[in-house]
Amino acid sequence: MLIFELSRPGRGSFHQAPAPVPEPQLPPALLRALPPLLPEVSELDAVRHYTRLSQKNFSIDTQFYPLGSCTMKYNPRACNQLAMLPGFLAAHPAAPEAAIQGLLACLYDLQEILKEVTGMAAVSLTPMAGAQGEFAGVAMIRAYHDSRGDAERTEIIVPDAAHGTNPATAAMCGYATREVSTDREGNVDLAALRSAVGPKTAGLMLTNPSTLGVFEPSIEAIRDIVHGAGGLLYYDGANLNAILGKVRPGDMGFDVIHVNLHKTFSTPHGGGGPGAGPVGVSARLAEFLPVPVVAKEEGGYRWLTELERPRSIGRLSAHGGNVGVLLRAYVYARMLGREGMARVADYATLNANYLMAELARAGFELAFPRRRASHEFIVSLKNLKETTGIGAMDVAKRLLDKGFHAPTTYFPMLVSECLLIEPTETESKETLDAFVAAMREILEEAHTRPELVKNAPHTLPVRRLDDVKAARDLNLTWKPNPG
Amino acid sequence: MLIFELSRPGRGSFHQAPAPVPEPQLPPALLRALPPLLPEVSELDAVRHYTRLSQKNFSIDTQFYPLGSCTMKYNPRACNQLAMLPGFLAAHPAAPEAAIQGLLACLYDLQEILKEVTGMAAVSLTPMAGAQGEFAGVAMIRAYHDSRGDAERTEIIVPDAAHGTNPATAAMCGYATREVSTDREGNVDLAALRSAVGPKTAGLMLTNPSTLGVFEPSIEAIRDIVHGAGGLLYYDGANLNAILGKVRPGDMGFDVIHVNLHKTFSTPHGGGGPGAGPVGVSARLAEFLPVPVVAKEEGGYRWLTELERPRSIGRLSAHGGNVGVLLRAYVYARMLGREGMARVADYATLNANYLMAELARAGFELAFPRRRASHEFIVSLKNLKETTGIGAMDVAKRLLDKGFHAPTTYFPMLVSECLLIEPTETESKETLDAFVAAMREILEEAHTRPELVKNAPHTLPVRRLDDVKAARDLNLTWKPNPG
Amino acid sequence: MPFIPHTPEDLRAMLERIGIPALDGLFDEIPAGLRLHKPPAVPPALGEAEVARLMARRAVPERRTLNFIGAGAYEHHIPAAVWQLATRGEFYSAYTPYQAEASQGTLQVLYEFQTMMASLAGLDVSNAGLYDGASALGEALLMAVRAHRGARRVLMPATVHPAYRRVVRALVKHQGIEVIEVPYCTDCGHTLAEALEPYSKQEVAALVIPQPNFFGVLEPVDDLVNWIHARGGLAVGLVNPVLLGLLKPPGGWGESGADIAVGEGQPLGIPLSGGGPYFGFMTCKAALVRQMPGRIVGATLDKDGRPGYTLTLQAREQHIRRSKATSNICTNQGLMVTAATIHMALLGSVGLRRVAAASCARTQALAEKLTAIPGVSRLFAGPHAHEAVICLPASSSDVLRSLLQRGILGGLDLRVDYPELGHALLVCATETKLTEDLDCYAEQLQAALQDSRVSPC
Amino acid sequence: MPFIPHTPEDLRAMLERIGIPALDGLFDEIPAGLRLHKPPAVPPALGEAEVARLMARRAVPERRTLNFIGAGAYEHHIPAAVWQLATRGEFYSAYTPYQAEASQGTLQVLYEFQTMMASLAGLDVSNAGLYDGASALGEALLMAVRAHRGARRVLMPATVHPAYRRVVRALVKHQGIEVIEVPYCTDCGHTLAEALEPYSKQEVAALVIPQPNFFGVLEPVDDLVNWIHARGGLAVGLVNPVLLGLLKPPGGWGESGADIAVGEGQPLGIPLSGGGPYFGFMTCKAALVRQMPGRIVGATLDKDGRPGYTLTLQAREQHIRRSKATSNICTNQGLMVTAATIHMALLGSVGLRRVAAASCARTQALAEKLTAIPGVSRLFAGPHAHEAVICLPASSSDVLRSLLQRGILGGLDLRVDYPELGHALLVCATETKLTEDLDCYAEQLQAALQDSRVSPC
Ligand SMILES: Cc1ncc(COP(=O)(O)O)c(C=O)c1O
Ligand SMILES: Cc1ncc(COP(=O)(O)O)c(C=O)c1O
Repeated sequence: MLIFELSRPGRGSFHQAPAPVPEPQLPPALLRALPPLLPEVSELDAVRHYTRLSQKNFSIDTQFYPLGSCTMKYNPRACNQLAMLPGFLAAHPAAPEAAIQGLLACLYDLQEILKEVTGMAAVSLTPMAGAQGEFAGVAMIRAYHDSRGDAERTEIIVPDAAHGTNPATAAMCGYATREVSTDREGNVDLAALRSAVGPKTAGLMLTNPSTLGVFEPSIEAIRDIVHGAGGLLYYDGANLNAILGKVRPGDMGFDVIHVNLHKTFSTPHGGGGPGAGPVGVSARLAEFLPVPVVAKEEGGYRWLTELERPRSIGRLSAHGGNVGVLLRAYVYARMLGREGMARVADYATLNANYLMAELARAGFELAFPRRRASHEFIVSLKNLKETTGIGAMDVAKRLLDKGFHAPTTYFPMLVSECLLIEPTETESKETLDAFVAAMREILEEAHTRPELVKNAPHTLPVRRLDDVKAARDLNLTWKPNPG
Repeated sequence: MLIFELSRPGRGSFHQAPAPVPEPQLPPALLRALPPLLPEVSELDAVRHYTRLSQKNFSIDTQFYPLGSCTMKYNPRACNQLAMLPGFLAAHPAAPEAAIQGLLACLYDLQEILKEVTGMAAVSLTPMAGAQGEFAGVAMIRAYHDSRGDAERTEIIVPDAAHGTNPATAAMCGYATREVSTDREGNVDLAALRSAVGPKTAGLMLTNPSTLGVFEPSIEAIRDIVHGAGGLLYYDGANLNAILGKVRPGDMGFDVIHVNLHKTFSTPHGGGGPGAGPVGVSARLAEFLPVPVVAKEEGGYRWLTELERPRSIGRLSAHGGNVGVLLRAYVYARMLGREGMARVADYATLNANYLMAELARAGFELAFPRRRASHEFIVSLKNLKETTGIGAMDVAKRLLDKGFHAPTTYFPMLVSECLLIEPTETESKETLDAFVAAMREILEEAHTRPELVKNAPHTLPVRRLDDVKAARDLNLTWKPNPG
Repeated sequence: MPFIPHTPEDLRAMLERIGIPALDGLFDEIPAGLRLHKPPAVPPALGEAEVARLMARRAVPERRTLNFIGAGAYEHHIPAAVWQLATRGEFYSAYTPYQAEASQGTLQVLYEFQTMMASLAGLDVSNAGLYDGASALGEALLMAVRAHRGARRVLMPATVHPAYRRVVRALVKHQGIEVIEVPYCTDCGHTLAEALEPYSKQEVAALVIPQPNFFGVLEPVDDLVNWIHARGGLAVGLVNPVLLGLLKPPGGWGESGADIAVGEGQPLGIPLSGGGPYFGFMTCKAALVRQMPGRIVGATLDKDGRPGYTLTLQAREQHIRRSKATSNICTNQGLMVTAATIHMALLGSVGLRRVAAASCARTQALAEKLTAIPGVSRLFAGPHAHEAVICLPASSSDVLRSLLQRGILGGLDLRVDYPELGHALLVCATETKLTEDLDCYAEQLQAALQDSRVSPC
Repeated sequence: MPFIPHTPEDLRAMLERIGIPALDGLFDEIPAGLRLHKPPAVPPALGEAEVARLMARRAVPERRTLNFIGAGAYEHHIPAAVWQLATRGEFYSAYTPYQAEASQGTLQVLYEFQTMMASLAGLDVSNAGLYDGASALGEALLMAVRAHRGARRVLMPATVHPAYRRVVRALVKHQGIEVIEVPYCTDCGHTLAEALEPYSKQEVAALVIPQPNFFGVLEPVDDLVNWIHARGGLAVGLVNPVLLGLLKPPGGWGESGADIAVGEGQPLGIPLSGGGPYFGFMTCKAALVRQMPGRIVGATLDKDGRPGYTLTLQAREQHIRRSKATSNICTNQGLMVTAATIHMALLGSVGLRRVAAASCARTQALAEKLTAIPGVSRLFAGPHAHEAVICLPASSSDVLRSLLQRGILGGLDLRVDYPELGHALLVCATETKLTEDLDCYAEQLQAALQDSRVSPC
């Protein structure tokens, strides 16, 4: 049932709307003739409808969610409560700085914390998600080369295992993407990299640990190759959770980094956002950071904008980015504190390696059995698919029946029938053990009752959905009287 | 799974607790030796556990809840939000009045609103639920008689249809209860009442409209009989929703009334409370009201306590009652306003009479087919039980399967196999129609597939529970290692 | 129409099915002379935005204050998760779980609550909550009298919270129960066995034992329990549930333990909220369970043998037993109990103990800082928990007023209830108060005492 | 350990299964020289209570203020239900709904959102949201250029929000797109067809049409749409979604309607929150749907033929199409879109229209009251929506500073972005401002203008 189907003309109560006023003076020709299709429902209808809908979701608050590359860890409720204090919610983005010193103090402190944990010289908080952070980062790489009159550099190198946002970002910044391959152990193929770099190389975008769930051990060699060719190094910080407090991108030699606060700093995913993707840079790129950034001066905190930062790559959002998300991340960072930061990586990695070991024992094939897992690892169901016809998608759907969200499937594309599994540090051994037990059952079912797995899920609000039909018979909005 | 079963020694993170301090100076003999059985769980464990548990409940926000006598109507979310503003939550009950003028203003205004809608001369907000309001009311009746040296009056009269709290309250106030019977049309048997009253009569407790869902048309005669015998009239305001803005207990001649704010004023039931049961009285009882009450004076608002009210029946709670509930009711009352008050009764009564008519059409037997329903009405399944073996409990459980909460069953005890049905004004015609359709289906099933109904529910987290075992093999607390 | 979904079309269709022409007809059984013909004289309706504006203005205290009042309602940290979970619609808008199968969420929470409270109190069983601490004490005494089946006399130390004593009196007085007040030792601030001696030859149903008592002083609970047990009465503990994380539980007092323990649940995650809603709790020995008032949840099995929870022993309650019920209580404080259960789950026993210890330590530190001010002294030198009584060299009400102007709620004035103590304040600092807060109080008190408007005694 | 559930026993057992002696071994593939050997120099951990105290202090504005700034972020009433529902764990802590069967809640909400937005804009389809209004405009222009397959030139009126223009420039500049700024008429405050003439012979991919524009002035949208269509470009509407309750939707502009409409979603139930998170929306004609960036939800059927919802047209997106994707956007602003959907459901079309009308009426009343003050005048006399430009007889920054001290955020200073307008303020009053608030502003402005610290021009 859609909210529109609950609607009845004349049902709205309007106690959420202001009392009618004398009509403002507006030219009739510019006014709307027909009302928009918004439902007319009672407040109870709406509350009941959306409460019931919410119950149809899986979420961290209700299920284990081992989605590789997404870092679905517990979102502390304090972060939500404190970011939603009336004093923060009421702050207008164009309010004079004098009126919002407390808010600015939080943002400034967060900048400092991110500088410290990434090892970068300067940070801007404005990008509104990882991909926008990438955009800012690559735009800064471009601004750097431009500033040196180096206009030849037209290529961004990305490993073939990279997240789709990396090449898409390169394209948005006007670069061609050049892929380098991965070797059998999941590392960047150094020979391929050496032959890829050259005077056209603007930079390399690297995720480390990579999206294959392994740490790139030749990171120093890679850095030297890229820097040697005059390129810059971009760190896709989506996987920072794996190394928080253990090793810093700045120390590895990266020039630019973005951090997904909705991953490592545990701001909620919200069913698809909002996130935040602050960028950090080495000193030579600091002047190019997107504006605004927060400065601390004698008289207090203030925004630095285009006026003070003429070489900035500019502005990525109308205001200061996803401030409410930044406040959540700040609260989280303060609760973790000095000691807590490194524990994140310790236990995220412990959980991943334990789960990897247990799934291997349960008979699952690892993509990189000789490697240490980082915070995530890959199981390949290639052989299972060949012997039983049951692939990654089937196992994923069957897991839903057993009360677990599915791992990431079919990414990275490099490993066929892959499950990218990231348990995160906030899950307990009991939960991991229960997940292993469910995976064992499914393996058993794949051999004994394959139809059960192929037709999963069976216990959710809907059975498997027809994606092909969705794309073919596009139905993107509800229409009254479809008949 | 109980929260205790999730517990592991050493799991608690303590970021909710203060840092350890040097132990306070306390005699070791007065200290605890063994820790209490509180779980040691992570915050995620707790959030996931209680979120999942909540999903096992029916509630207004998810289901239609036609519980007669309980008035399960929509609880506006604004009431919750505004009562939980930090400024209200932080108010200490013993704070100087100067520091909490805004809070006191709300309480004072609510007193005035209740005076007006009940037609009583004075109100005290302190009783913490309907039953405590009844206690206050009967205690005031007693104080009144005592104040006149009238010590003979030892009986409270209640109709046999009365709610259990009525006789229980009379007993707590040291009175014997005398029941009067109900006639075939659901009215108080006037002859029986006449013969019951006398010099022992302290008062009569009446619910009007009664718990049988009908308005007592001889209310004026009843008043005269009771007053004539020197007794006072108590109005059980649990059903005030039916007459809000239509007729006032004060105008009917009642001396005392309690109002369930968690019914008529839509404060949430919260899975069993908190409620609030303010009492209103006619002028001659005003001095006996429980303390504190809020007064408005030159300098502002202030509490009147035992000191200013020496003849008060006293104090029913350590502080001023369920203040947060009172704030919710106040917000609700202000949103309804003058016009909204009477509409409550209009539409609550409309819904009840419509549902009654439709269920009669569907083949259900009404307990009082010749009467107008008030805000609720009774269906009797006596004949169904005789012909099919399916009784009120079975129909109730089967309704749960169909996504509706059951009506009140087996109360009032007067009507056998009864369903007391109260739809409230906040439910739409569509919802009522869907309920009727479900009832039709069950009637059909009772004849064609009686086992389905007898064994209901089938779709809930548990099947029908064994109440007898619960009472016989008492298990009131979880114990580690029950083996 | 706020909260009423009926369209004009619905109204017409429904009236037609009922068979009356207009809404008015629905009320034709009400005597015409009684019907109102104009709307009640209450303020006109406000939209949500308007009422939000009004309430936001009223919620703001005149100024931000540091609160050092305890006296039965305590400012503790409440984890954000507690109320975000408790106000979920499925908890918030559910009814009492009479339909057990549709209420397993609330029922399991209550069963967990009972387990936690029984264990905290060191007793066998717990009910699912009562209105508040004061009325719970009243119910406990009624219960003790029922259980005793003889005496209708109970002993109530004067060290019990004065408001609780008033509530008890209001609740029990109609049942011919005599509440005898037992004086305390004005040196040590607690009840002495000697004070009980006058009643040692009388039939006494129960002795109330507050731990800590209203002054924050620890009572000699072992002696008191033994005293009443020796005389055939019941020992009724009145305890602070947070402090039970640290203090000996009532079930362990004396040779055979208190029989009933009750208290105010507010410190377990309930906001101060101007005095309510809070909740009372009650725990007791197994033998007394059928005398207990209030709801009780039991574990049982469903038709398929799966575990589940249901309200049980309902034959004690008013809806079944009517005038013979153990109490008239019906709706109680379910949502508060839900919040408290989540609160205890988040703190655990170590966390609860830390809150208790930190609160006691803070108040002890506060007392030291305040009594370092010339003229300020402590009454009752013995061990105390997280409240303390200090004595001022000036009018306590003047000092409190001056402190309020300085942004400090300086404690509870004991003048009305304990005039014998002179200019005494009951002060409290919980774990929420930092050292800087204590220093701030001390500084401001010193300043207040120099304030010309404060009259020295 | 905050948020880490491992007991020492767990740690031991897990290390054993992994086959390493200590946690350190997990990091043995990281080059030793890079490993950190001490914790990062960030502040030590705070408990929840401590951080709550810190944030409560920082959240308090220096004083309560009445806000008359709009300029792209608007203070509207938000029903309490909106955020109580949106922050339910099942919405708040869910991931992007890639596993459709386990995400029907979020997916249906998004489908409802798309329906509402498409209808509000009078266009065929909507995506499920973008970052914010400014970046949505940037994406719309990239989309228009892709769709045009020829021109890489777009026209941008100077009446578009200055920050939006900056964002657009930052987003499109690397793709060789030329953004030409079109001057406005300084008398009427909007774009004139004459101003477009210089480009009428050039290939233009798109014209941006803000309605209302940054000054609150209504643009001649019909003429502008017709102009660009006549030249083979796309019309990109930039609209305020609340005002669409009242104003002609982009799909109805001119002879054939705007092709794309985007805007800032914040006015639909999103708190001001210092500037974010908000969300952008994008609607367009059906023919353009495959050029749209961002997520799109489609209705489909499950195996049993039951209706359900799923992300669709994913081949546009970066995770499939990589460098050929319509945008790099991945995570966007899902929860904000959920809140906005609930907000619109609670208001309905009548409610939304009332908010729009009241906001316009309030601002018109405000402009009248302010311009009644000697020396204060209105710029741009034509019809305006809920913003207006007023001109002051004194330094606008001095006046704003003086107003702030009087508890009033008096509007946005236009000096930096529109120096040609003199001492101009952009002021806004939404439906949240009562007549008394407008009077208060007028009084305080009068006082501020007399303030000695305010320098007259
Ligand atoms: C490795 C990697 N890079 C980049 C991103 C993009 O981040 P966002 O979704 O916040 O734009 C993601 C997350 O989806 C990711 O996993
Ligand atoms: C008719 C009637 N009287 C009294 C009560 C008692 O009210 P409460 O449950 O608030 O104590 C109720 C409600 O349960 C009731 O329905």
